[in-house]
Amino acid sequence: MAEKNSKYLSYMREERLPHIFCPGCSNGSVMSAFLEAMEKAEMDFDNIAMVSGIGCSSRIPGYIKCDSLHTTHGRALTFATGLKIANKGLDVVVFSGDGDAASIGGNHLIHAARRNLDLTVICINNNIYGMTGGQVSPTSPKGIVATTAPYGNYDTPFNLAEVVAAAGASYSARWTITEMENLVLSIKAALKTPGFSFVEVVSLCPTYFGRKNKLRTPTAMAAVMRANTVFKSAADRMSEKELKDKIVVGEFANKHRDELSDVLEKFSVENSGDKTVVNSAYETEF
Amino acid sequence: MRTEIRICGFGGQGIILAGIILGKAASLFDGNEAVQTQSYGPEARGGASKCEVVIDNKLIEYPKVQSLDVLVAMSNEALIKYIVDLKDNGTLIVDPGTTDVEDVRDFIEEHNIEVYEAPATKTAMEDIGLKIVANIVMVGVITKITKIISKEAVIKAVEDSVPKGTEKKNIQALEAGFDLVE
Amino acid sequence: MIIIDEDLCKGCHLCLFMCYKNVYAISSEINKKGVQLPFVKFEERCTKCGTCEIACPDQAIVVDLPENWWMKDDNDINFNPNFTKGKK
Amino acid sequence: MAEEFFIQGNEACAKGAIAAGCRFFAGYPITPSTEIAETLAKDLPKVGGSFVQMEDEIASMGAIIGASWGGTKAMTATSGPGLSLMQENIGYAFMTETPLVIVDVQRGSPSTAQPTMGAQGDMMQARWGSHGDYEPIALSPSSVEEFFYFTIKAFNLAEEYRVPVFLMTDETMGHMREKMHIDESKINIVPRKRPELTDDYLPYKYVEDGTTPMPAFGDGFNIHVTGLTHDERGYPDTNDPDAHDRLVQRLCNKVLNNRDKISSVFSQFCDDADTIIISYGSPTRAVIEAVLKIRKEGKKVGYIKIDTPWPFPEKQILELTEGAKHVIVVEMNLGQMYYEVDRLLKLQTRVHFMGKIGGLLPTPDEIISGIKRAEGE
Repeated sequence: MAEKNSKYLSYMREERLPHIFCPGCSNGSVMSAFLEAMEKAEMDFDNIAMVSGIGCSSRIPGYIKCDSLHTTHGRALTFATGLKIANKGLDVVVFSGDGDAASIGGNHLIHAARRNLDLTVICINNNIYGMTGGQVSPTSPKGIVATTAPYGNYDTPFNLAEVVAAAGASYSARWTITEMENLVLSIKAALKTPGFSFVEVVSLCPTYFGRKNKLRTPTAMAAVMRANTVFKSAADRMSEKELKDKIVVGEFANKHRDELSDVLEKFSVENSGDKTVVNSAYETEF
Repeated sequence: MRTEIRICGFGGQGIILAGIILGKAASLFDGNEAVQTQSYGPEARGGASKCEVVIDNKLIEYPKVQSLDVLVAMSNEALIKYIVDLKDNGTLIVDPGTTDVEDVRDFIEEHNIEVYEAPATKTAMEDIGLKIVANIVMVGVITKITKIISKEAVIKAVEDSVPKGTEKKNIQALEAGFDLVE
Repeated sequence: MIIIDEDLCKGCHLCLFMCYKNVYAISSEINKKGVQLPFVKFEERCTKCGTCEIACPDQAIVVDLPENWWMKDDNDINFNPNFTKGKK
Repeated sequence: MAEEFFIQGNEACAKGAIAAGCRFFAGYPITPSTEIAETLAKDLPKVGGSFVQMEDEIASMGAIIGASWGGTKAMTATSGPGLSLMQENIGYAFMTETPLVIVDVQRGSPSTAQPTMGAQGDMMQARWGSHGDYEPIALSPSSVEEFFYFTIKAFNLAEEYRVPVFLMTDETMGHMREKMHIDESKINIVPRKRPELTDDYLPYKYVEDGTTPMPAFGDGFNIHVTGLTHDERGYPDTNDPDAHDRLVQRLCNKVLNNRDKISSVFSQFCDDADTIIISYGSPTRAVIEAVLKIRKEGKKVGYIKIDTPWPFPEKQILELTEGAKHVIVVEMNLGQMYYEVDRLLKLQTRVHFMGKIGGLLPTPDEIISGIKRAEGE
């Protein structure tokens, strides 16, 4: 006999539900996928700290019953860097949107990947600014209509997963929300990877992306997304022309590199022995 | 008694370290007070750089130079640029190998400046075999001429300030500086 | 056994889209929130893969006992390209 | 145990931070504050702490807020241009009541201006730099030794009131070397208060004096920290006007209600003085020299050194200047704290302004002629 309530609700701040996301918004799906992946990776939920910036997706940590830091626009990764280094034992997960991670926080994203600090970043890429009402984002595909691109977007979008892989992250992958099973397994892999791991989830914003671009329902959007999805192994054999408007999914990086908090700990141990600084602010003697 | 010293020269001569040694000797090892300030930025390297030390036996309030008692010049450009603040009857110490006092002869005569010539760079190269210790030779010269810091203090300050393993060479340079002037 | 929480459902119908076996259908009635709720029409087709449970953005679906291969404890990550084709 | 050093102001600040329990520093190189980062990069690993050089000042500020919530005392150091970049996150730190220390070694401004020269042009940036209403605490040292002790004091105030604390100093102080005498018995460290996890635990509980103990991430409090207007549980509550009013008033009042306890001044010769000079930071050194000199001429001049520009020590200044006919504000800008003094004293005393920009300290002689000019008017 099944429980009446979804098992995911037990990880959530139930008193705050239903959440503010529009019907069909993928943020909720990614939240469930994360929780499922966390269970699969056998993570200690009490040990998870979440950090987010500003935007729809950045509200996710507010619904999950763990320590959560809802920060300023684009800066989530900087806060996460401080948090993780101050307490290496925490499993720090960053939820971010495409505007947050790629636009205002683009510099922080590549530098966090370069440092390779053990963070798990889940970037919900809905190709649009949702919270401010549907403006183009740095990942908006060419030609789409948005409130600040009334004649169609003329900019070339960022390929986030590849940017992060090139910047040196240990793990980088992209999935769409129609790839739920792969997404869960990928987040699980990201959580288990020591080092900077990045999962880009191409997702749905039916309210601002869909309505402007003649995809009136979440299911219509999802159907187009599924039709345009190409596996990386297949994409590698396709021409640039064939790949136009396609979403390439798969893993872009999965390698082992030195992790920053380990390196810092090594310095500290070499210079000071076993002095721990976890929660040192509460101490009077050093 | 408040004494204000300015050491100036070309970037890379170790002007700043010389000032720090004087300040350390006076404050930590002689028990007086000292404040050291310096010029920062582009001119600290490659241009005329300066370092100023104020030494007093009582608490120093104003940290900067007001009327210079001693000017130590290790490059001609710096000598011309910085001599203007030297007070009447002040002391000028120059390295004749790198400066030309004739360029400031008018100022020296007008203000009745006492001039000492100490070939620090030459001494460093010939006696010690290391050009870079010219600044330490100059510290020895300054100690000897001005007598505002004690020999013991300056030796301790040099040992405390120079990189580990170079103490012996630097003390040699300092001693050479003591012997350079009467 | 599939349960849909009517209080949490916002009526996006992604469950219909995500379900590989077309278990769901849309109700013709509109509830108090103005939502056309999905309902389980062909429960016998359900393979208990749990995809709808995860995909539901509003945590409104509960499916008991996961049975599909990918829900099992399996540490080898082997992404399945066939998912992209959609098993209808 | 007492120790003596002959070191730079910036190095003294780094030593003070370590003595105060700072175990995390994130920064970005900027003249004239860089020696603080350099010293801490070397010294923090020796006490088990961490130093990270971030990609910019925005990131540095974010990282120290994160580290503070991670349960360590954290600090950053910068100069004017960097402080401008940090402002958004400084506002976040006020809103989320995050204790941390920001050192601003001021330089000639606006813009890039004079990286290697001293100035006091950021005083209002520390006060009003971020958006919205908040009450900062700022300390201004005027000697290398004070720089050390004020850094410790800054950490203590930050922990006690759960606010970011500014250390407003300048190039002169940062790069000046002088004797520093440290007496360990004089060092007092305020640790962070640990909250108790009860069933009705509220991380942002409304309390009269405004400060609730701060939990650390990972301690099981499941706290949500947000820069949005939040209720006592920490959850966003952005549409309730009363919730916002209550929150922001409390954040301001926790400093304002303790203003007399936090703020401090040092003064001399004010009892009989006709003229009182008010200054803070490095120009104080010239002021004291000038006052000592002019008093020998028989003139009744006193001085007040403001140790805490923010919150502005209103009570102390009002009391000390009661009998004075002239008050002169000396600072290295074109008038910032002057307006604050003028606002406070204009009904009872004539307030004069003596500012100097260009990077050099005002000289004692300039101040003496300033006093004579003011008294002659």
